Amino acid sequence: MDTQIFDMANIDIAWCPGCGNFPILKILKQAVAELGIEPINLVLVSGIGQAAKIPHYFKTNVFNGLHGRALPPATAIKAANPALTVIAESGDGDMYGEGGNHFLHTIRRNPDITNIVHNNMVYGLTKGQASPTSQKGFKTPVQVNGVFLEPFNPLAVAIALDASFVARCFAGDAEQTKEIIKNAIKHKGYALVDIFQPCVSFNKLNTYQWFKENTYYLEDHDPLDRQRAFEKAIQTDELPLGIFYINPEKPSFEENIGTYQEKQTPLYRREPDLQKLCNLVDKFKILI
Amino acid sequence: MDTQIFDMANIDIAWCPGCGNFPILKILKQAVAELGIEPINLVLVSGIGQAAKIPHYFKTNVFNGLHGRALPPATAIKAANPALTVIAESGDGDMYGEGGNHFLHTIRRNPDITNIVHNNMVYGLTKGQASPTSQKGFKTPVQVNGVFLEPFNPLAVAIALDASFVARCFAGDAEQTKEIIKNAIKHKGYALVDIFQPCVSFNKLNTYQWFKENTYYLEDHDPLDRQRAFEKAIQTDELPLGIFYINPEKPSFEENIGTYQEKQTPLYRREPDLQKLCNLVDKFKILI
Amino acid sequence: MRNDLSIVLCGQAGQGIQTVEYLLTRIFKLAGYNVFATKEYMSRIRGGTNSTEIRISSGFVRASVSRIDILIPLNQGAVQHVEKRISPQTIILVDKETITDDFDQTRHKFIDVPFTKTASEIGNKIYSNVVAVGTIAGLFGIGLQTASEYVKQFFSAKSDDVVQKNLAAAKEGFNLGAGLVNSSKIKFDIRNDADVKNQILLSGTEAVALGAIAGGCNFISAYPMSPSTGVLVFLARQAKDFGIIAEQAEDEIAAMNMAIGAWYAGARAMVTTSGGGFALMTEGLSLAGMLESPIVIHLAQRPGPATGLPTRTEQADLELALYAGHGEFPRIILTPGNIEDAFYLTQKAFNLADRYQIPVFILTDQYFMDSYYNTACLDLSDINIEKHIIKTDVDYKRYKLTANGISPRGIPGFGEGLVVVDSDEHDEAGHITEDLDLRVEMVDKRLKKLELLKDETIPPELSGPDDYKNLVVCWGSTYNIVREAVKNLGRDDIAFLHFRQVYPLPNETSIYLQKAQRTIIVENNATSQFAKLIKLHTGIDIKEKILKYNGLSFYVEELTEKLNDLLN
Amino acid sequence: MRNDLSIVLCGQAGQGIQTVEYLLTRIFKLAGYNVFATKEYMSRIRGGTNSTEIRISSGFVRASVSRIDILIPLNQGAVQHVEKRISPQTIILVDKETITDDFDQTRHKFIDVPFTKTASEIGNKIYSNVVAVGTIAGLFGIGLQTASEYVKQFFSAKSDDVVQKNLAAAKEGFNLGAGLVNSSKIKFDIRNDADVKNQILLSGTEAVALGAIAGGCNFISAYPMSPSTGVLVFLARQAKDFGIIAEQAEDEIAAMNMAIGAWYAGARAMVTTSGGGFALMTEGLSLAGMLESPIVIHLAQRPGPATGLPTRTEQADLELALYAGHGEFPRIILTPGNIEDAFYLTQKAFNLADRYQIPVFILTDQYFMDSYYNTACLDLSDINIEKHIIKTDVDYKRYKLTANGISPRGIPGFGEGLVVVDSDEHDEAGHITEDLDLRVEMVDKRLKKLELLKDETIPPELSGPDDYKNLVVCWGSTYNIVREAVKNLGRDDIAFLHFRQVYPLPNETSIYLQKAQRTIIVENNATSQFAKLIKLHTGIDIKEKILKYNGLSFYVEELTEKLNDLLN
Ligand SMILES: Cc1ncc(C[n+]2csc(CCOP(=O)(O)OP(=O)(O)O)c2C)c(N)n1
Ligand SMILES: Cc1ncc(C[n+]2csc(CCOP(=O)(O)OP(=O)(O)O)c2C)c(N)n1
Ligand code: SF4
Ligand code: SF4
Ligand SMILES: [Mg+2]
Ligand SMILES: [Mg+2]
Repeated sequence: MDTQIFDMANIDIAWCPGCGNFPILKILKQAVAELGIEPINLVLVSGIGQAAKIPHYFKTNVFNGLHGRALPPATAIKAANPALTVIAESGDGDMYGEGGNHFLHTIRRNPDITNIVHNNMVYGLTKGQASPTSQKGFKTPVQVNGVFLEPFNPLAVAIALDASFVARCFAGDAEQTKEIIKNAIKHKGYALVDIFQPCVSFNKLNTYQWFKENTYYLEDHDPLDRQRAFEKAIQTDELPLGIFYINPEKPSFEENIGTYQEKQTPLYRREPDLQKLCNLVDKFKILI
Repeated sequence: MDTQIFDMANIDIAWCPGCGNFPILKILKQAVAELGIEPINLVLVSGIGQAAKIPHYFKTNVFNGLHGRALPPATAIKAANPALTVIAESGDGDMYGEGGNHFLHTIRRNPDITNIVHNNMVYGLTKGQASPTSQKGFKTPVQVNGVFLEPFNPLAVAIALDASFVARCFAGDAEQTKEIIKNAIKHKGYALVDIFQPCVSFNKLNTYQWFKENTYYLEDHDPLDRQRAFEKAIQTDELPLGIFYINPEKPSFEENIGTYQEKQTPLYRREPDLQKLCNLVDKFKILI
Repeated sequence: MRNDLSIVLCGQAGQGIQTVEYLLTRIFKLAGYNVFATKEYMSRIRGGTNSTEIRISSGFVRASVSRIDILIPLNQGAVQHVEKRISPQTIILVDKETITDDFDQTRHKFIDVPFTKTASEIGNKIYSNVVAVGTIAGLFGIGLQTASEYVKQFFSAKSDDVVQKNLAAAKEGFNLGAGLVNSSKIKFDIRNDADVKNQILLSGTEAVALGAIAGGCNFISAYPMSPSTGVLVFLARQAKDFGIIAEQAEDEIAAMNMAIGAWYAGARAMVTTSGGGFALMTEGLSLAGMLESPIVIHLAQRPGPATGLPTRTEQADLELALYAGHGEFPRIILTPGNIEDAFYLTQKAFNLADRYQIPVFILTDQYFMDSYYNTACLDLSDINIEKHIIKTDVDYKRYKLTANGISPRGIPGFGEGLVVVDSDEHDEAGHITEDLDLRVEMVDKRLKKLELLKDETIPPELSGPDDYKNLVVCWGSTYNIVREAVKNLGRDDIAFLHFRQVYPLPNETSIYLQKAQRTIIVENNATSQFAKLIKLHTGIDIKEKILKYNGLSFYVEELTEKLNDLLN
Repeated sequence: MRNDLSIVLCGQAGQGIQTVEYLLTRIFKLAGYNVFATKEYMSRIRGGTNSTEIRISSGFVRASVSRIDILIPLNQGAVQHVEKRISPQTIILVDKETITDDFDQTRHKFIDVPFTKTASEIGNKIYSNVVAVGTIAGLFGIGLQTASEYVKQFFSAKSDDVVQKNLAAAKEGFNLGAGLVNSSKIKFDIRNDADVKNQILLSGTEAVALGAIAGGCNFISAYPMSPSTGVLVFLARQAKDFGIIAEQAEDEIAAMNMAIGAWYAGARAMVTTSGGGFALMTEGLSLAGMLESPIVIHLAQRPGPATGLPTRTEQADLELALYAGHGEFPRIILTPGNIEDAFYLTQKAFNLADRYQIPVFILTDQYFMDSYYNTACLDLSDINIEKHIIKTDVDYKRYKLTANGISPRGIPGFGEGLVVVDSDEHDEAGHITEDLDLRVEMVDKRLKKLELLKDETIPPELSGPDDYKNLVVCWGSTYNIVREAVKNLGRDDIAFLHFRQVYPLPNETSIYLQKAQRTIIVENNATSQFAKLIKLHTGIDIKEKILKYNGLSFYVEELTEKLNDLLN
């Protein structure tokens, strides 16, 4: 499929020139195009932030909700209509800060959605405060003496919760990132893709250069080995990229809820059975 | 110190006979008494739930806040007056469900507080719905077909975030639990103590008996070994008890903020320097 | 000889009051008596002291009285717990063997009934509850037949031995009761009414949940919180039969945002919560306002602030429901006054939410959720589930500017169009905009819908003479209490006006109020929030207020007396 | 020859408008001109089109005008962006080399000024901003001295070469400006005033933050959110000097609960946020109500619902602040009208919160936060930090029932007593209770404080003749705009009434309103929320409304005209 099908006509993109969000936008379009997903069958769900603006530059169905709250609606959308491909996408502050609790429990729920996080290690839209993933020592207008909190480790946490797909990539590497995203989308169940994304305006520490120099791709790594995946996830001297962990066994949320065991019909095509309701009401006569 | 100093005069305890909260109450009193902590220098912070009622049966300073919100005030109380011993205590639903985001970020902040979680794997006060730690298959009035979500693994998550002290114990074993709690309180920095607590009214699955049969104490385990700690934390066939992980290196939040570098005086004894304020205001004349 | 009786069971949590209540109410109903029951209880699972009130009568009974005709204390301190409600006429059936507080025989009418002994003789103390049930049945001369049959059904799941023992217990109890009657220690005769047998016995919780199903609800996301949890539990139990997704969220924020997402994808979703949980949903409420998403919110009130009194009742979150959410957007607030309302209004809520693409509240409270009575079977014949979603075409615009402010609502995957919704201010296509003129159009669009709503309000219900001089105003759960209290006054110059929709305030309101020489408002809160709403929208200032905020709803006598004091 | 001038810089985000604005306003002030500046900008970091307005005058200027006397467009489309505000008199200093839109010379007065060329000659395009600064200075015949000195200071951190280049740029620009004057293409003479030099230039953000420090604030927990973040940033920068703990929380819920915990332990804490973030704090607000905890909330409004227009302004969260939080408890809402207010009211907020143990709001908005002007240096002489905490004795009870409802507030570790606070309904000692009579006493205790507050409100400020026939009512950030607009009307029958405290509504309100034959309310929202509050508390229904809700505050001329239309 031609990626242009996802292009929006004459729009003004609100990102800074050189922002790592541009390559991600391009890569994502390619990934879904190559998977042959039609715009009308795709839903991009996002929160608020620079990353979270991505759906506005993407010709498809969009649910751009609240800051930090992309995962709950994404889960519900998939549950209400499993035929849709659902991607929940936002920044690191949105997903790991404001949205941290949903991150934990969505992993536990394991809906068949893809969770893409633009990890620029900073709050971009609000002008450069530290995000949960900001590196120690990173100075900002609020963290005037530099960040001293332990950076949030999304991969390690996801693996700790036995997430069904856990990967990390770098916006600077289109090819590998595209492949990882395609795998994530194809994967049945919750898939986390944390993407290192340079913020040229507010993060002068973690630049394209920095990411190039401080990352490497996992090699002969067995993604089924949770223990090893964790070991890699907590490595900080150098930051591994690739698919860290896969748990292929897990049934998805949509499978577990049972709503679709008998029929696949999405909720909007279903009518409540009023006869059943009558019978149910009648039970309140007999009262057992 | 005599534990009776913490006893409340003629109170009606709202827990069910046989509840695992009773031993925890007793153990906690002994622990703080043995550490010689005065009631006036101790603050019990809790949320809402059966476990969270514990401060009302404990003669000391109490901040019984909102469901899921014990950690933020506990952090602030310690920061405002580091001379106080602060314990944040609640149930599994409170700390890992409603309060999940604070759990993550309090670990990152590493305030010198002790976080005790009464883990009965159920929502007790609201009459028996699943909690984040409920075991798969556990049937409840809401989870009518049994829980299918992956149980939340607080220890693995804490270790993933490099928490500075991570332990688990069992309310049925007073001695060891008391020692672990004492170590947690003595530890400088955030200390998680997850306590298996039988709920005799709503959790017929995870009973005293069940916990006895399904737990064992870590032996010749090196708590400095994070990798191994994780391995133990994700073990599910049998559930290890003891101190899983310690990171002795980390400075506490109170140390990091710098407020107490020059003087230890708690905030309530400090007066703002109005002269400095005058000078600051004057800067708005010169304007550089 | 009175034909309206109030029986109160009082004991510890977990002592089996519920079983006795359950059996008695059902047996009474099967025997053709009108039944009403409600309870007050502590926020704990075992111990403490709780009480359940059961009223039976030849005519409809639907409100709580303080009067106790028969008291069955099940633990020490039970009598003291309801002391204020006991009169010299109150018959206290007490098992002296188990309850050893020394009672003041001069002040109270105690009759010693050996529930426990009888039970023990049958084989186990635990049967004493059923003995008590039998005793009451005996007192009312309900055919032992009926009672036994029901007890049998009730325990049918249990072993045969247990069933037999319970039947024996019922029988022995029955004889005890009959004995009391013969020894004419007690005498009642309450006419019964064959129709009642075929009526349904429904609680506020059940009515809201059934209404939701009738409204086509197929998605509920919620976080447990008293007194709202029952609705989630009910729908979870019915999930399989009605294809409902019932998900317990990690917190109320998730619950609200899930429900909005579900509507976006074509589901009919609701949340159920109480004050503190709703506070956490208010950002999401504002999101619904901006997305123009339908959402049905069941808000079951309890006393605040903060955790307050978790298992008690209050009507103090009206203003919260009215003004929650940042920014400006329309909403509807429905406040059922009786069980039937709860069903039909909840059903309607889904249609309203879908038609106007706005939040619709069902505002109840603990008293309402936990009360139940017999009523004619619900009429489902003209239940109509309006679905207001359209099949989109290629150039579909979610926020098309229209004359009345309502844009046809499409959903993703249904039609050729793309459905774009955005929490930022947006253009007609749904994409983020900073066009400030468009901003104004979008604000006007959203607020326009409020005008439509004002023309379609559910009028308040006036009961009493049209030429009333005095008017009692109330809303929500106090309906039946006010009704009975006003009836007790036995005056022909007084009527009462009940609001089952408080917002938008029905246009008829001022007409009704202006007709009255005196208006008295009755509210279960401390600051008379509804009076403020009325003043704001009609300019009429209701000065006479009867307010209660101790955590309990009004008792009929209490309200009657207060009204009397004001009116005489 | 007018002596009040409006200069507008318009360009992309990140193009250096801020630098030009910063330099110009400071230089003008140092040169003794009264200065006012404000900005409107998009929610993005680079690109788009933003504009900054700088007014200079011989007298005080403190409000935004639409009129543009001098426009400096810095990018394509800039002129179009402010099209509506341009008149034939507007002088557009445009660098035709960089800005190539074809302008309609007939409609606009363009003067080509080679900013870029000049800069390039000095060595780099980037100096063009400073060239522009110099040009303006030249136009006003500000001593090159002053300008250069300041430019020097400004770049002092940079390398000597950079400093020199910038000085050269300023000089060249100055000559360009002077040239324009000599060639009498342009002529202004605006008297300047020596006093201004020694005044301070302060923004709403800075005033709130300084007020907090003056209030003894030593703890701020917040989550970034425009337009409230500036206060956190300011206090974080001052944290070391003033021993303030400034913590960025993981979310607003944590921020609020931290702040309440901090007060419990004896700190003086505040939160700063905007609508959506505040919505998340509302459960915590109710907690403060129940714990009777002091808390200062800076709520900087922006247009909603939901994300709305993040960088724009609105006054639509008044009702949210008024009714947020479940259950019933008192609060105070302060709404600064000018920079001085912002300082003194925020200072006072901490004392009020501590004395009454309640939430106190400082309600501002984006327009207010981002506007600044010169004003006499703040008077700190009678700043008084009231600490209302007591040393506890052994049998201390946190919620001792007292005549006025206020219980002496102890803190843990200070004294012999234990401090117990509880979100459940509690007894005097602070422990959970289900005593329903005590519940009533506690509700009354909390609400009693509202009566105290009513006797200590900050009266509204009346400006204009005492014998006014027409009264304009406003609140918060519109103060200076209304003031200038009313002045422009030049009528002796009109006055305006500004509220710096909106809740509890000052008692004087009705007296002022009753005196007026006509009352007009001015609000930056769509539903006139303050008029509703006034109606509710005074019964007076203000029918004439001037409302604006496109995301911008009022322009003086716009408001003048609207008032004129209404009055004539
Ligand atoms: C409830 C709420 N709090 C705060 C904000 C303000 N806000 C908008 S985006 C953002 C963070 C942006 O950081 P991130 O999520 O990492 O996205 P980025 O801009 O870096 O791509 C914040 C705090 C908001 N919109 N809503
Ligand atoms: C915001 C909010 N949501 C929900 C509740 C209702 N609630 C009270 S306790 C509780 C959970 C109790 O479970 P847990 O935290 O595990 O404590 P336990 O009773 O099991 O000791 C809930 C959901 C509440 N009080 N506040
Ligand atoms: S601020 Fe950073 S993240 Fe945002 S658009 Fe600019 S470069 Fe990208
Ligand atoms: S319900 Fe469970 S947790 Fe609560 S008191 Fe009873 S036994 Fe303990
Ligand atoms: Mg980011
Ligand atoms: Mg629990």
